[in-house]
Amino acid sequence: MDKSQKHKCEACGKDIEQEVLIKNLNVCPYCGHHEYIGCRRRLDITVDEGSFKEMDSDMRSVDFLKFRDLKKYSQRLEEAREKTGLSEAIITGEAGIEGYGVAIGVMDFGFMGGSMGSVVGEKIKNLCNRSIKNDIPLIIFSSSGGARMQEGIISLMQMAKTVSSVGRVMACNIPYISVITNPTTGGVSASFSTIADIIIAEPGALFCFAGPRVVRQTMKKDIPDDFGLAERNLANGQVDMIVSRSDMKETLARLIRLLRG
Amino acid sequence: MDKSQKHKCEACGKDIEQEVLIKNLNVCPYCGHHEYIGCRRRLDITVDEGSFKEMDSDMRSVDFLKFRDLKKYSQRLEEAREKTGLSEAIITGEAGIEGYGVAIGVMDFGFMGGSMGSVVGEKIKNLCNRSIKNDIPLIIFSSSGGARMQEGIISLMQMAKTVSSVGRVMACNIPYISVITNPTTGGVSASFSTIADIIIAEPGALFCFAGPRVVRQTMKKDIPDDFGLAERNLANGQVDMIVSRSDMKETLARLIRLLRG
Amino acid sequence: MDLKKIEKVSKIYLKELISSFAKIDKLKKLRFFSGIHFKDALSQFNKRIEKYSRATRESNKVWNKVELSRSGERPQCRDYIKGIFEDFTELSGDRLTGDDSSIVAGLGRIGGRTVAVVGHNKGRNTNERIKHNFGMGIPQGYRKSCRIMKLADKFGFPVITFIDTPGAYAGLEAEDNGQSAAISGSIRLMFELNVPVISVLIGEGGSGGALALAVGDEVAMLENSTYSVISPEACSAILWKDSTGKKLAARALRITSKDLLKLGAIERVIHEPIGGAQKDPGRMIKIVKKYINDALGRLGKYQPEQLRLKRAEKFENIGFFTYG
Amino acid sequence: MDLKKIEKVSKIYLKELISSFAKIDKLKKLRFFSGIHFKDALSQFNKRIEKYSRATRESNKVWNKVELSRSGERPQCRDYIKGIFEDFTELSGDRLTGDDSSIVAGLGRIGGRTVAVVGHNKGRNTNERIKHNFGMGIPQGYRKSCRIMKLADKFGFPVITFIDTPGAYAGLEAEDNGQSAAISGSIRLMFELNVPVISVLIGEGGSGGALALAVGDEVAMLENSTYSVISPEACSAILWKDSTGKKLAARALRITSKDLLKLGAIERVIHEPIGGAQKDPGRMIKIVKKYINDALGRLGKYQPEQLRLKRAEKFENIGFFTYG
Ligand SMILES: [Zn+2]
Ligand SMILES: [Zn+2]
Repeated sequence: MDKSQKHKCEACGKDIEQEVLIKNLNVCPYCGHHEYIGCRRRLDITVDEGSFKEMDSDMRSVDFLKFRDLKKYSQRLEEAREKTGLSEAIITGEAGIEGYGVAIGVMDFGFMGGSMGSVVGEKIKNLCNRSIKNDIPLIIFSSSGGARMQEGIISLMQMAKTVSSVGRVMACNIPYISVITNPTTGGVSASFSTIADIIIAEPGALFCFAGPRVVRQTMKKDIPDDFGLAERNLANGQVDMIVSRSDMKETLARLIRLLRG
Repeated sequence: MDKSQKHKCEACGKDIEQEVLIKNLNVCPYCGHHEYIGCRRRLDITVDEGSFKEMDSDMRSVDFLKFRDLKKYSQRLEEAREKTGLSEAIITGEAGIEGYGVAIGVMDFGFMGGSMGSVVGEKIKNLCNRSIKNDIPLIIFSSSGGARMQEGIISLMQMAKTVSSVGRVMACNIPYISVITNPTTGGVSASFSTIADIIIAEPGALFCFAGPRVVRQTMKKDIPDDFGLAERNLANGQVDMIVSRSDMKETLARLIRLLRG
Repeated sequence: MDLKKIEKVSKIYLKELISSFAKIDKLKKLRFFSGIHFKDALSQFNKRIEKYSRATRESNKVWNKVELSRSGERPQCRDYIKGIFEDFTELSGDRLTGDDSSIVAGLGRIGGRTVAVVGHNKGRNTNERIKHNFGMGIPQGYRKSCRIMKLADKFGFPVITFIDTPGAYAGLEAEDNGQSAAISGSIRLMFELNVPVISVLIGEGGSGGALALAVGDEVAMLENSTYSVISPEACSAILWKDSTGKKLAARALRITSKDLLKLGAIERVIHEPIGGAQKDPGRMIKIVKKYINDALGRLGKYQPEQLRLKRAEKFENIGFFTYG
Repeated sequence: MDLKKIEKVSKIYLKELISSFAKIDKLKKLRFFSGIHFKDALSQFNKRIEKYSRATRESNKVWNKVELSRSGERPQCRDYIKGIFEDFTELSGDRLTGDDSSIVAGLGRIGGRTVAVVGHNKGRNTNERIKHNFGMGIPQGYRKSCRIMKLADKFGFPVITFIDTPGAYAGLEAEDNGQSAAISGSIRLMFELNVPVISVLIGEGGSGGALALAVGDEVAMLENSTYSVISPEACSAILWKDSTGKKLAARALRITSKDLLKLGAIERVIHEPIGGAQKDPGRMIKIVKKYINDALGRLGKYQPEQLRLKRAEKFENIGFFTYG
């Protein structure tokens, strides 16, 4: 990557030097727009250096329905793996945040729109079990278009599965913090991401069940510009706080300190 | 009372023969308007004949603050007793409803606007204790303008007191049914009457925290005609059902049968 | 080439066929093209037609089920309630901000015991459908359902749910009132219930709005009901970039009762009278009543703790994946 | 007659005095009227003036407290939070339909332990006051408070509440969203908490909106705070049929910290710096901090079950009545 390369902000359109953008955690220095970052980058800026120990890194989706739309599911998976260098739409593991041990999961919208299929569900379940086993807080960064259609009803069931799993963590009085990043919708917004002790959203993140296009279609009229945005969700009582990327790590550490009594 | 005497319906203005009105449980046969009825009458039409055994019939309010506005509290109490023949704004006891034993309380708006002071609070507490002791469902018909100002802060505390008492009944998994009759507002609507397993309202009953006059004043604009009415509360999710006076007994019996498993 | 078969192929496949046919045509014109290769290509092409026409045939069959599952003629939630439970008493409101008429909730009796009943009701004629918002739940509905389920839990009443919804309502107000949290909250609550939970899909089981009421110890589907992560129409619009793929999507998603039973996503298929529930609603209702009675018997032998544990285990074990 | 004294008598009493003076005047004119009787009447009349002027004097004093308790100069909830708790982190929203900025809620640390903090915040200048809706809570606020208290209960954090409100907001939307149930729900929840609950009235304690946050194991009032079942203004309008009775109402209602302590409605009066909290906010906050720390110590020795039982007993024992 050429560090002097210019990058156009998606929100304000201003040119940002690549170096500045990266230093600024991919947040536009002019308008504060929080850009997409992949899950590896997210981990880098969130957990203590070198502390992340990945779980289930070799878990793979299978095309058990032989689902084929314009492409085969297996082909879409292959392409997503190649494009992102990830094995699935979530990466999970143990890590430290300012020294506190946590069970952390980070979704990646870049992998098939962060869609939740069997692997995302199972990885979250295993992460929850780890959280319970080691009595460490659970943190999940969500970023997803919803359930993975290519796994049919089984992807819908991951909603129930993940809710049950994080529910078990919460029943043990282990803190669970859900972080909403852009976008979090559908089957993910309507499952594990919305039943946490604390729900944090990144500024400007889209966070809704039905997306703006669908809602516009249903309503047959215009919807507000801030539809589904984190800020509107704050006013609507759906999130505890909006925390900018630069404050996220400190905030998580403080919340863990508080919730651990 | 002259049975052939005419009575003008407060709602539709039509003349109703006294005899018809009484047969119709003081519900206007033309428009269905549910008129005020006193607590003795309410008991008569609600519980099995002769089954009511009153509790705390000799409990009396005392003017412990020496409260005097344009009249002395003690004088207001005296007048209310004379006017209604009641000792206080609630009558409590045990009774049968279609054979089911219940602990029942009925408020009377005629007694100082059904206001809740120490006696109302204490009677409800004792009623709750009876409900728990005898393991019989609790039913309270509310009708009140709120807390009794003449007992100052102590009347506010009756809100906490009654909530605690009915809360204990509910914690024993004994059914508690609250019946809202016209009007139920202020300290009564914001305490024991709204935390029941089932909340029933009579048609047209005013049921709100702040009354329409106060709300109009605060808002400095007109408010809907159906402000605070039972029907609006049904749409707003605050009551389980609206039950006309003629169906009340049967409904209570059915609910007890259902809630008793 | 069997043109008759081509006629039976779905439009979307046709595009592909035409493009590969164009390729064969080109091949024919190539100088170095040998007859044998051409024959191979043509046979492959014919196989493709065969495959596509089979897929189309199957898609049409599945689509019939979709239409049947959505049919207004089928018995609806209120019909089952009326036919199955005595003393049914509807309870309204979430005690928070509203009541949702697309979801019915209340208490009733079956086999001499009280149960809580919650279900989507679509409504039959236009007026009814509008009144019930076509069975599309809003947060107030899921929260009402939660309230009644909590009541049931407190008093130890089993919970029966009937699912029949195109999905949760996709409206601005619904979103502003926390549609996501309402659905996840309902799912979560159902895992916490200490009483038997029986869920019956009676018509259309649409996405999260259906799942919100379907976290049962036993989840049963009527033979001709469907249950899907997304409506075939929406799935087609996204994946096939074209609404004409809806029938293919319906097939690909595996949304029939038979498919779901095979996949282990449900416990049971309830057979319908010949031709479907709408042919003999009375009998259909009796069959469902018997199923519920039987299921209550089966689940009655478990302790609350066991029920919760088995329910969690069941759903947490759903998923297909591999390692490496 | 002491006219100077009459001047000091509240308007409402004056009406009565004038009418009885008119009577005396009549008596004077009566033929059979003896001087002795007249002197009796006059002395009674003078006694009445004495009584009324004392009542007026007291009313004025109480009214000063009312005004002081409402003064924007006094430290407010956010000031106490800032001065008392480390790591305070505000949490928003009821996770249902909204957030109420008139009620602040969050987690913080005091004495090395985490507590949940909930309180009304009125705001100081006009902008702030409008933003905080003058400290008048709406259902979303009480429900947010409940959510945070449940969180505290789950994790075993004591709950600290600061009360400073004219009362719950009397608006159409608030009523439509279930103001009554929100308040009763908050009261009920506070009885169910398994953790120590400390409530501090820091300014105005208005009616049900105040009580909703004031179901504490210890309820303390700052010396110059008030706590009342109804605002003196509203009470006057209802009982005196006249707004000029507000000072008399303030006295009659017994709303000062001293009165409430005597009546057994609160546990403790926290003394303020001379002249009131506003004279030395920093010291006031320190005093409250010490009180909270001490109270946490006192309550820390009870088991959850004991706390609940004692809390219920305390409130259920409040009331004055007799038999026969
Ligand atoms: Zn920008
Ligand atoms: Zn009439």
